[in-house]
Amino acid sequence: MVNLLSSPAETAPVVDTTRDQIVADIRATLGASVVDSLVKPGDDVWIRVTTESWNSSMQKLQAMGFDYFCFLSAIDWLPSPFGRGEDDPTEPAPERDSTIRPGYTGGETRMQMLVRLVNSRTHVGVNVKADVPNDGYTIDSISNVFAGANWHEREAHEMFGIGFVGHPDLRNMYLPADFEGFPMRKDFPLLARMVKPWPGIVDVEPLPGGDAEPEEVS
Amino acid sequence: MMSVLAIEVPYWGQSLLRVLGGLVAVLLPAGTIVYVFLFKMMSFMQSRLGPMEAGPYGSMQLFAEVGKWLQKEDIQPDNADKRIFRMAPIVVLMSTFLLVAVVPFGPDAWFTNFETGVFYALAVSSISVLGILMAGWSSANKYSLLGGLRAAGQLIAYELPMVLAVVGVVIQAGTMNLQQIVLAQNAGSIFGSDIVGNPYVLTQFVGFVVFMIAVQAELTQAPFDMPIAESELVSGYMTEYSGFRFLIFFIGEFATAGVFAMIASTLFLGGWGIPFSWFGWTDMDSVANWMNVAGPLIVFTKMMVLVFLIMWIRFSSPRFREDQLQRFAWKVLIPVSLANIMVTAVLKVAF
Amino acid sequence: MTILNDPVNAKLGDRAQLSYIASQAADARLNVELETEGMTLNIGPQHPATHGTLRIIARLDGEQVLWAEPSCGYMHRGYEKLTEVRSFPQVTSLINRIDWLGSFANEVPFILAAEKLMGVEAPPRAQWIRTILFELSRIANVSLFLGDLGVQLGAITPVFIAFRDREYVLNLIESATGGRFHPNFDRIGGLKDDLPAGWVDETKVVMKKLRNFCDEIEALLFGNEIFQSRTRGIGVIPRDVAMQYGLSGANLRASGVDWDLRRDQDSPMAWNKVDFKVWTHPDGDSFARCWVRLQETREATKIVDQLLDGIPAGPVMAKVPKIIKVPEGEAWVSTENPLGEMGYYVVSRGDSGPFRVKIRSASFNNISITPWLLRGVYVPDIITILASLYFILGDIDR
Amino acid sequence: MAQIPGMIKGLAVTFNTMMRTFKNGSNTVQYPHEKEAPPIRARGVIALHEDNCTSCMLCSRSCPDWCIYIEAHKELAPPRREGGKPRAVNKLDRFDIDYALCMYCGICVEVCPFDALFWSPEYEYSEPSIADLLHDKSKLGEWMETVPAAPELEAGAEKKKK
Repeated sequence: MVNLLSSPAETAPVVDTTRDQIVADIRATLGASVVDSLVKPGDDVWIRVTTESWNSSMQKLQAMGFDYFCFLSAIDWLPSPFGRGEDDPTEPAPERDSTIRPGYTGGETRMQMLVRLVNSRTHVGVNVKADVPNDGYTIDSISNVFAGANWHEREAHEMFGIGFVGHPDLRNMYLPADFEGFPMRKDFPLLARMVKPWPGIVDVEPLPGGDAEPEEVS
Repeated sequence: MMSVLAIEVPYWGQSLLRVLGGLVAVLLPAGTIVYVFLFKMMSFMQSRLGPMEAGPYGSMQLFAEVGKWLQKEDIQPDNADKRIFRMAPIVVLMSTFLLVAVVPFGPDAWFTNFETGVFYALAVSSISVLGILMAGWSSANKYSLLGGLRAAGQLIAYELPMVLAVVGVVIQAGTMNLQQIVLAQNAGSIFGSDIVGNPYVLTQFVGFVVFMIAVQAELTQAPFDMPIAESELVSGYMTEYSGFRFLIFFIGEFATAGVFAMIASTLFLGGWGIPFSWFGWTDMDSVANWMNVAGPLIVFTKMMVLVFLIMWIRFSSPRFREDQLQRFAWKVLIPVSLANIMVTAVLKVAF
Repeated sequence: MTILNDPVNAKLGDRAQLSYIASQAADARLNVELETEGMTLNIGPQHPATHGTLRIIARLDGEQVLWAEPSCGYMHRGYEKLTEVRSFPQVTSLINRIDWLGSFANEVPFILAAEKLMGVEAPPRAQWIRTILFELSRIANVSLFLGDLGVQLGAITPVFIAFRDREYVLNLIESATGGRFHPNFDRIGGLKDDLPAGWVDETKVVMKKLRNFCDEIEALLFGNEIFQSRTRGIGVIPRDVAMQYGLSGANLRASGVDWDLRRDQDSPMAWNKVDFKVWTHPDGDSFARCWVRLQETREATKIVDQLLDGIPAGPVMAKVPKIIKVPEGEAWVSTENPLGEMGYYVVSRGDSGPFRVKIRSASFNNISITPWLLRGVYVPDIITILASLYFILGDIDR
Repeated sequence: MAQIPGMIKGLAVTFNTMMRTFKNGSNTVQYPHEKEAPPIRARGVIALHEDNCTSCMLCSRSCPDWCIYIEAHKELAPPRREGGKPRAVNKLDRFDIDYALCMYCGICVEVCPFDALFWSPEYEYSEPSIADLLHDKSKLGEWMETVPAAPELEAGAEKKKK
C-alpha cells in the first residue's frame, strides 16, 4: 500500500478517480448545498453541506445510492479548557488556547454534525458534515430519511445538546432524564480526572540543601 | 387386616407404614433423581463433573443445598396475597403425595388399591396446576403471573392427550385398577410368546410416546418449560419464592417427575412385576412373597430409565413457544391418541 | 391498534412487517371484545435474556407485544469522553472493553486509524498475526453467541459446550497476548510482541476442535425442529430496512446483503491474502442470522488455518517514535468485527492523544431496530429476536 | 431420502458428550485441588524489582487509570570509585499499585526503561476488602519470584534487540 498520508507532497501525485467522480456527482446533484469537499485519494471523501439543506441533502444522497446509514454524530471543535486533567491543583490553572479550529472541509461554528453514508453497491462511503448554528444548536432531524438516525440523534442530543427539529422522540438515551449538562461538550469536565490529582505530578523529592527548596508533596 | 411379608400388622401400624412408605416413595426418588440426573448426568453431558465437594463425588450435595435453602430468608412480597402465596407450594407437593398413593409396588405392597386407580391418578395430578396458578397469581409479579397462566394453559392442554393415551391401555387391560394392569402386562403374552409378558410399551407404543410427551409437558421440563422459562420469565411462577418455599417447589418438581415415571412404568413397562412366565406364576395369588421387596426396586429401576429419558430430552432441546405448544397438543397429540384409541379398540374386538 | 396506525403511508419494509404481525395476530385475536387493557412488562435491567443490563419496556396484550422499546444506558461508560483525556497508546487498553468478547477486534480499527493518520504501516508479519488474532476473537465471540443462543431458547447444554471449546481459543489468545479478555496487544506500528514458540501448531489443533464444535452445535441446535420453529419467520428484517437502520455484520448478511468489509474494503490486514466465502441468507429472519453466524465461525477457522500456513518472517513492529504524536487530521477506519461493522472516526490535533473519537459500534445500530422489530411479536419472540440480533451491552452503551 | 429428525441428532450429541466425559474425564478443573498453569505471558500481577527502579515516574505518568503512586527522595550515595564525589540517587519511598483500579493493560511494564516492572502469571491475590488491593512495594517485590523467563518465539520472528 502506498503511504498516503504522511505529507501533502507525497499525496499530491496520487489520483483517486472513483472518489473524485463521487464528489463531482455529489456536487452536481446537491448543487449549491455543498459548501466544501475534500478527497483523500485511496482513503475517504468529506463533504460539507449547508445547515439549511441538511435534510434535503441526505434525501438526495440516499437517492444517489448512498443508502447505507453508518453513523451520525457531532464534533465539538472547542479545545478542552481542562486539558487532560493532569494539572496540579495547587498551581494556578494554565492558560489554554481556546480558538475554535474546524477540521477537514472547514466550518464556521463550534458544533458540527458528522454523518457517514455508504453506497451499498460500490461500498464507498462519504463523510457528510454540516455546521450547527451557534445560537441554540439546532438542526433538522434526518430520522425521516434514515430511520436508524433516530437513536443516533437522541445520543447526540443528550451528549452535545443539539436540538433536532422534526425528531419524533428526543428523549435521553443513556443519561437520566433529569441530568443537567451535556457530557460530550468539551467544556463539560470529566469528573474522574478532577476528583484526585494526577499521580504523575509528584516528582522525586530533591536533596535537602540542594538548589531547590524541598517542597511539601501531597 | 393386611399382612406384609406374612407379618400381621395392626391398623395404626399399617397407617404409619403407609405414611412412612409414602414419604420414602416421594422423597427417595426425588433425591436420587436430583443427584443422578440433575447434578451428575447434566454435568457429564456438558463435559463437567458437577458437584464434587460435598461427600464422595458430591453425593451429599443435595443435603447441602437443602441446608442452604433452609437458612435463607423467607421473603414474601409486600403486595402478595400472603395466604395463597404460602399455600401454593404445599398444594403442589400435595398432588405428588396424592399421586403416589395409587402406585403399586408389589403384590401386596400398595398404599391404596382403587378400582379406578388410573382415573384417580389422572385426576389428582391436575391439582398441581392449581398450586402453580395460585403461586403465579399471588406473587404479585408480572413474570409470575405470565408463568402461572402459561402453566395453566399448558397443563390443561396436556391433560387431555395424557388421558387419551391411557385410554388405550385401559381398553387393552380391560380394567382401570393399576394392580390389574400390572398383572395383565406381566401375565400376558404377545402373539403367544410370554417370554417378556406383554408390556404395553410394545403394543401401545404410540400411546406410550404420547403419554411420555404429555408427562414432559405436565412436569414442565424442557422443551415444555415455558412456565419456568429462565431466559424469558426469569423463573415464572417461582420467581418470588425463596428459602423453604422454593425448596418445596424444587422437591415437588423432581418428586412429581419420579411419581409420573412410576405411573408410566406401571402403565407401560409392567410396573413392579417381572414377566410371570419366568417363575411360572399365573396370577396375583401365585406371585412369590419376596416380590413385595423386589417390586419396589423393580419399579425404581424402571422409573430411573424413564426419568433418564425425560431428563435426556430436557437437557438437549430448546423450548417451544406457548402457542406452538398448544398447537402441538391439539393438532398432533390429541388426534394421534384418538387414532390410537380407535385402532386399539378395533384390535381388541378383533382378537 | 397502535401497531397498525397509518398503514397507508407505511414503507415497503413496514408493510412486510405489518403482514407478519397480522398473521401472528390472527391467532391471538379471535374475539376483539375479549381484548383487555394491556400490561407493561419491564424486561430487565436485570434479566437473564439481556446479557448485561439492557432494559426493554414492553406493552403487552396477553403475551403479544404492542410496542417495545429498549432503554439503554445502564452501562454507559463514556468511552468517547474518556479517549479525549488519554494518549493514543492508552486508548487501546480502554476500547478493548467495548465488545468484551471479541476485544482484540476492537483494538484493530482504532490502531489502523491512528496508523493511517501517522502514515505508518505495520510490517507484514504484524498484519498477519493481527488478522489471525482478529479471527480468533471472532471465533471466541461468536462461539459464545452460539451457546448463548441455546440458553435464550431454553436449551441449557449448548452454552456449556460453547464455553468448553471457547476456552481453547481464549487460551490461545492468552498465551500469545497475555490477556484472555483484554489483550491490549495491538500497537501503533505493529504488535507488542511476537508469537510464542509452538503457538501455530497449537492453533491448528484448536481450529479442528472448533470446527467439530460447529458441527455439534449444528446438530444440537440448528437441526432441532423446535429451534427451527422458534426462529424461522421470527423477526424478519427486509433488506431496505436493514440498510436504513445501518445494520451490519451477520444481521445485514442474513437479510441478503452480500457485504463483508473484510472483502469489500481496502485494508492493510491480511484478509485479501486468503480465500474465504461470505455467507448470506435470503430470509432475514432469526434463523438466518444465527445460521450466518454459524457459517462465519466455520469460515473463520478456515481463514485462520490459511493464514497460519503463510505467516511471513520479519519484525512485528515498524519504526515508530517512542513518544507517539499523531499528526493533525481525521480518519475513519472500520472493520468487520464479530458483531458487525465497528469503526472509529478519529480526529487528531497533533497531540499525543486524540481530539475526538467517535466510536461506531455495531450493536448500537443493530439494536436500534428493535422498536420496529418487536411490534406484534410474542414475549418469547422478544428473547429470540434479541438473541439473534446478538448485542453485547458494552457495545451498545460504550 | 429419509432424514434423521434433528432432535434425535441433538440427543446423540449430548449422549456422546456424556460418554466422552465418562471415558476421558471432564474439561473442567477442580480448582482449589488442581490448578491450571497460566501461560508464561499471562498478565496476572505486576511485580516490582525495586533495585532497578530509578523513580523516573514514567510508569506512573503513563498509567491510564492513575493507579500507580510513587514517592521518592534524592539521597547521597557513596561514590562509585575511590575519591569521587558522592552521587545523588533516587531512593524509592513508596511504590503502590492499586489493583482495584488497575486494568491490567501492561503499559507501565512496557514503558519502564530500566526493567523494574514485570508481569507475573500469579493470580491468587484476591482480598475480601477492596481497600486491601492497594499493594505496596514489599508485596510487589515478593511477586518477583514468580516472574517466569520470556518464552521462545515462533519461527520467523525477529530476535529482540535488547
